[in-house]
Amino acid sequence: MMSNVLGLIFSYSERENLREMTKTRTLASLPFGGKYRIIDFILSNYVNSAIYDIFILTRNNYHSLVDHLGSGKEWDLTRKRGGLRILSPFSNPGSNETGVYKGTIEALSRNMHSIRRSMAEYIVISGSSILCQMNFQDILKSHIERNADITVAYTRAMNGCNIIPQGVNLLKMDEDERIHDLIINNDDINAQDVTCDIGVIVLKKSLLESLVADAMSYGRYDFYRDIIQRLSSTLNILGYECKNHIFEISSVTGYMQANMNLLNEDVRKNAFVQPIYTKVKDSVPAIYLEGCHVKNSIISDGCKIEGSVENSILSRGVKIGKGAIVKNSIIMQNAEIMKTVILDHVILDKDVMVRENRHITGHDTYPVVIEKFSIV
Amino acid sequence: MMSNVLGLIFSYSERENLREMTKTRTLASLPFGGKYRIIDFILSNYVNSAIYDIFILTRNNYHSLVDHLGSGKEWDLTRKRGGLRILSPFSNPGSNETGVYKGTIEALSRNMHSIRRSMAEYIVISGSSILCQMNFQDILKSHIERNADITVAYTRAMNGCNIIPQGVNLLKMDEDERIHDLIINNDDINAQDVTCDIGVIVLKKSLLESLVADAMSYGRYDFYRDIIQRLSSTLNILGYECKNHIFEISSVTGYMQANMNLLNEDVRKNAFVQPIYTKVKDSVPAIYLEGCHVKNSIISDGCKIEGSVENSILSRGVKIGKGAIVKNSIIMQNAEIMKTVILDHVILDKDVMVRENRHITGHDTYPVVIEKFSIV
Amino acid sequence: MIQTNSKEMIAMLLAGGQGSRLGVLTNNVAKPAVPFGGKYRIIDFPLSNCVNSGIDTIGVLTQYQPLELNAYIGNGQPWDLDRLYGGVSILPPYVKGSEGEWYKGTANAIYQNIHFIEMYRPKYVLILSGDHIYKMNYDLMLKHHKEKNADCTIAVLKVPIEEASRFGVMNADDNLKIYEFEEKPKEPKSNLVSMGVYIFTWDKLKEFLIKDEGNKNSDNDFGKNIIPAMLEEGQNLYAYEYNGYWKDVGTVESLWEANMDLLNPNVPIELNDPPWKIYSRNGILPPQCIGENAKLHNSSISEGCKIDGEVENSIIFPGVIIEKDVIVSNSIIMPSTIIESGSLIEYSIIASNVVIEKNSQIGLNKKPILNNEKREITVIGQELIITEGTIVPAGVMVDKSILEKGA
Amino acid sequence: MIQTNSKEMIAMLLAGGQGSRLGVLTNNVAKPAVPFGGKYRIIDFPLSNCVNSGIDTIGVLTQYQPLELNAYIGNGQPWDLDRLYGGVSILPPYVKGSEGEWYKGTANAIYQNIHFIEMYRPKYVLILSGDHIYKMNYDLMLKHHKEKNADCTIAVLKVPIEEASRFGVMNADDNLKIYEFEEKPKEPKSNLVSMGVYIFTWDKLKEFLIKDEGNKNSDNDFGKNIIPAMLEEGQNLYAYEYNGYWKDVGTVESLWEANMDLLNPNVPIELNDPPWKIYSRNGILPPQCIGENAKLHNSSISEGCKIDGEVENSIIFPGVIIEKDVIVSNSIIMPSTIIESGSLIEYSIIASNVVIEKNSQIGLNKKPILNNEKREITVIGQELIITEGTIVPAGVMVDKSILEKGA
Repeated sequence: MMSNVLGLIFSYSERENLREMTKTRTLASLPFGGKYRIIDFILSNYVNSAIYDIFILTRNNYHSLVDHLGSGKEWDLTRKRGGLRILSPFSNPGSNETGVYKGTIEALSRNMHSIRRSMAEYIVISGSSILCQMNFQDILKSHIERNADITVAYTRAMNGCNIIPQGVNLLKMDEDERIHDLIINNDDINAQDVTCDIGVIVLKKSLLESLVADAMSYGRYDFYRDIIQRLSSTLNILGYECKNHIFEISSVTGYMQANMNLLNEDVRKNAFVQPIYTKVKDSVPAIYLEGCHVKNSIISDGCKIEGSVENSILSRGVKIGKGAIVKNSIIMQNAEIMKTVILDHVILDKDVMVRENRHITGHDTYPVVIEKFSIV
Repeated sequence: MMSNVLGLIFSYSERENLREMTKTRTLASLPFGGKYRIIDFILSNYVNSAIYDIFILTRNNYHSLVDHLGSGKEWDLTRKRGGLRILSPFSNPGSNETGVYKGTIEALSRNMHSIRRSMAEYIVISGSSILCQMNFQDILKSHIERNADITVAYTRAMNGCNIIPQGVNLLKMDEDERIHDLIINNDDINAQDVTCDIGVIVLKKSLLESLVADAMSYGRYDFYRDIIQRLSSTLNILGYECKNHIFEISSVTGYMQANMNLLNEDVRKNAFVQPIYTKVKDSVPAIYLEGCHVKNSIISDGCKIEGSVENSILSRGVKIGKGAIVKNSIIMQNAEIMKTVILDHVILDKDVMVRENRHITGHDTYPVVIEKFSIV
Repeated sequence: MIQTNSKEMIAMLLAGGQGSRLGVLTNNVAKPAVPFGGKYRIIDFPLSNCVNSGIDTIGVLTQYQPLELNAYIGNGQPWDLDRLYGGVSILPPYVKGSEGEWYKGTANAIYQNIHFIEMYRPKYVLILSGDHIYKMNYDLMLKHHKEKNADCTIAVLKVPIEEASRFGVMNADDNLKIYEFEEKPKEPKSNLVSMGVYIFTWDKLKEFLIKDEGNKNSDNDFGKNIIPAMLEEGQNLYAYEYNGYWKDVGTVESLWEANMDLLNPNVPIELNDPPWKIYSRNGILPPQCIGENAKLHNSSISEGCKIDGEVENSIIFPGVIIEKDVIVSNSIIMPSTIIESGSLIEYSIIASNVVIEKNSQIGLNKKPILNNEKREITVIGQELIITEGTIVPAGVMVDKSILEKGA
Repeated sequence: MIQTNSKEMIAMLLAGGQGSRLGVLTNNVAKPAVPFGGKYRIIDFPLSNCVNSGIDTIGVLTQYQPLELNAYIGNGQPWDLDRLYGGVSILPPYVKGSEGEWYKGTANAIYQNIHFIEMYRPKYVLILSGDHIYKMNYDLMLKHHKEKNADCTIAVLKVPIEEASRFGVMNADDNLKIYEFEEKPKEPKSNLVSMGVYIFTWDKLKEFLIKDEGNKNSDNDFGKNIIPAMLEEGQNLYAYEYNGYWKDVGTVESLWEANMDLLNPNVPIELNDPPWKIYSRNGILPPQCIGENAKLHNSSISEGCKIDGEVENSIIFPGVIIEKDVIVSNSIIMPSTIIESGSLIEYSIIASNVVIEKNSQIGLNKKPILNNEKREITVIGQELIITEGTIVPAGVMVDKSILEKGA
């Protein structure tokens, strides 16, 4: 019952390409699934696994994350002991560059002072580019029972992704799930029989401390290449399969696909099998006015719909005017779509306004992204 | 009853010289008066004046401030509406320098996006180098009643400071308290009949927005020189006298003096006439062991005293060994002073350990400062 | 031990009543906890009015079935009332000497909590009840109270004179000073009726509460005893006129009407009002999902719903499932209820956690409907199961599960 | 409506008792709210034990004089119990049908809150009382409960056999399985006594609570009814031995002793224990001030105190003022009390907000003191004023202000 686990979340990814969507925000604060942000899914995994002591490592553009998380109340993480803490990239006062780490290892090293003060025995690390419902107590139990030095969660099928995006780590394991090598995926591939890392790592805090100190002293900065791959023969590094649905979000098409997958009832059930916490906005319920046509869509509180919406995901407070048609699109918070607009395969960022009669059409393989605060 | 005031606190001062004490912390998080930090006195002024919507502007080294304030719960500032928010110096993503503002005006300008979102009508600005119990509703009332554009709080006597330190603004006022000029004090002076600015400014948010935008467009960065002094003939800038005791903390001697003044009962009563909130540490009560001698001192929770303490201020969790003598000193949190140590006119920062038999002596005019984590 | 500043005004919210006119809807919950408006509970309105008016200290007096209400209020966080000093406090009756005493009337409930009120040394006390839907700035009312130098200010509403006899009527002079109060008079002399919102100068109220407690014949009620006693003794009582939307939701019909008012753009109750938000405790639910077969007309739908049928002029609360080939019209479906395929629902209030099995018909009117005739409202109580193919006629109130067809 | 995970174990803390053996100290407050140990209240110990053991859902059952206790617990923030789901809940009696029912006994209090417990779907329920001082990891006890596959586990303490007859004695086999329970037996068969800390498997407890409630002759008490009934029906009851410091502070003498134990380095109760902090609600007070004339020996002094006199072997609570030429020895001075110059205080407990005026003498013993004889404790009740020069002899309990000299 007592928790002796510290959660570490990387709020950014080193390999993402989300165009305008991450221009002024860190990956973890990107809206996802209607009313959520990516961080909500990650944090809820920890809270639902009874891990209440969590650090979030940031690199840059993390203001939107601070805004969204506030004091952490909505995730029940405003605590005297433990709770949520955002580690800003200032930690090393000696450095003259701020906010730019040479790699994950340097990020960990610069924040080691805070990590060391935690009384936790184990650490569960998550990234922000792959989402998946996971019970961290299960992976921890497996880690302890199998006497692993490091446990790395993986997925076999990347369910939900048509292709495996560039930059994903492919793990080579023997039949006992012991990892003996790691390949960084160089092409967007369609392969079937690979095991992909999903960014969740479990290890003892003491081991993390010594591995990071060691790597830093040799000028090695990449956790996967310089620790997992390099030490796979000396340490007992094991894989742990996650069988739940995977949402991979490192490109615009991946982001679009991941959102659209939520329209599938089975995927949705799997994603929401445990509560997903998010910031409470006290919006009013959605209002459907006379003449609206809404089909196969996810709609959030505070929306007001007079037009047609199909195969789309609407965040909070979106207005769709009379005669407007929104198809296969993702509409973020407070966007306003006026009369007789037509949108197809479009991602509208927050607070965008689309004036009457505008038609915007993207394609499955290249959705159009409209930047935050734009007026079209 | 309804608050329409936003508080802005500068957590740093441009003219402080506190040696090692502000090497790894911002001025506002410097320990003061035993168990407090400077920010506690400032924030309590706001909370006691029913102003619950507060931004803290930071420049660098503000991790200790984030640690101390946490979610703001202890100041009752964890709120859905308003509450406490620390503005990290990242606000302007276009800039390549971070954390260095050219002056107060640039600091305000870079954070104007956040300030503008507040629904407040008035702004009360505080600095961190001068502390004083003040009811901000009174100064606000006077501001409105006297139809001021800007109200600047001042003190006549700098009670508690023997001299007026360099860099303090001396205000020139006519008999109606209208400010017509401002001199920046160039020497440490002993003058009697001056009126000194104490860093508290009241004005309308809309006025602040336009003044800052205007000054920035001309490349002017200093609020006092470039707004108050330059515009004193066009705007109605009024003084407001604060008659409470002043603690001026911009040099080591000033800091020492300000702490020692708290040993005076009248000063103490004045300083604590309203509750001063601070972080709760759940320390045990202070324990006085057989053989201790304690005289004229302020002692915080969690101290364990076997030696002698005189005219000193002890923060939480300080241990004083048998036969040790501590005089005229400030001992910060968790310092450990072993047997038969002698300290006189010394400031021990947090977590310092002084081993047996060491003698350290400073002087009134030059107290010795021992850096955080040192072992002597 | 904790040094603190006094509060200018605190609020006391009377939430103890049983609300028997709401029938099966209040079998297991106190009236203030009844769901309203698509995602709210009735108590969200007075609580939100308080915080929006700058009142941060509220005592909620509970007595009847308080468990769900207590759990709903919790630490007050959804209303920003989780304060270190002040915030929201639940005030049940308790044992003082050797035995306990339940609340006898509204005034007695306040009397028993004098000690609580005095902790905050307020100058004024706002008395509210938990069964009205309205948005009101109590701070403006307080200003009026101070300007008039009143001992008690009573918020009043202008109603058509023919309806005034259903209310407590205030007879006031041109200066709004009240000279007479009549409870439900047959021949009302004025169309100013009490909204059940009072501001008292605390010293004065305390004096009258103590006096009233000494009177063995008193019902210890504000309307029946305290206000008349104050008038009799020549205290300064003033009316404060409120012009916005206000509705007592103490009956099934008025609860239904007030919900429907939210869908009517001509009724002046707008909940989407950023500076005057109505706060509520939100369930942790995903956004709503609208299926392939859904048809939606002039309706309000909340989080966690899955809608695949037709919904018209209806208010659908969080977590409701409406399967395909269902038609719901002019109805209120409370949280987590399931309406299975083929069912038809009209002019009904379906309470929370109900299951309406396939092909049922609820509230359908077989009689011809005359012009202007009000349709009778059908009510299904909490957690009931209505078996497949059941027909519940218009105007019925169901308080037991119907597990056999035709039963 | 809120989806959540179930809790493995929740705690129910019985805080309703009047604590009459503490005399004037519990005239206005429930026993768990009595100050203890320089800055705590008794209830801080079970609450802190819970949070330190990883239990984040606690129901506090109150009935007698709960106002101060309720205000002290507040939203639970000082103990990190202000959770969105779980945390600390105050559970007073309430009205269910048409009338309310007070708690009849410890078991009945839990019975009346079955609905509360079931909200969290716990597997185990921990029952605690609010009048013991100890630090205990309930998580280890739960582990023992699970290992033994017990229906009920009772924490026990080894005491000298001659003292066992003051307690409930557990007779257990080598495997710690309890086969007999005797309440205060004249001839104890074992030196294992109950600490009043129980873990029950919830399904089993619920069954016995319902059964017990049906028994008209039952006192509805855990020790008297539930435990014997479970033994009789052959349930698995196990003892769990606890080896640390434990003290029942139900009497004035034991309360004084337990406080003094904190000053004795040979007694194993260390409060300065970072991984097992005792949390408490802190007043907003400045640090203590020690004046020119103070002499301090082996004492514990808290925030907000101003000490200018001599203090020896004493526990001084927050906000106490001790003027010069005062001697306080072997005493407990509770919050915000003032001891004016020239007064002498020995072997006393002075409750909070008392004023001892100049040159008074409290608790001085005029008789010669024999070896090993226990000194009688003098008690001054809350908020009293003891006028200048008053002499209160040893062993007296004062419950009214002494406003005239020699009175």
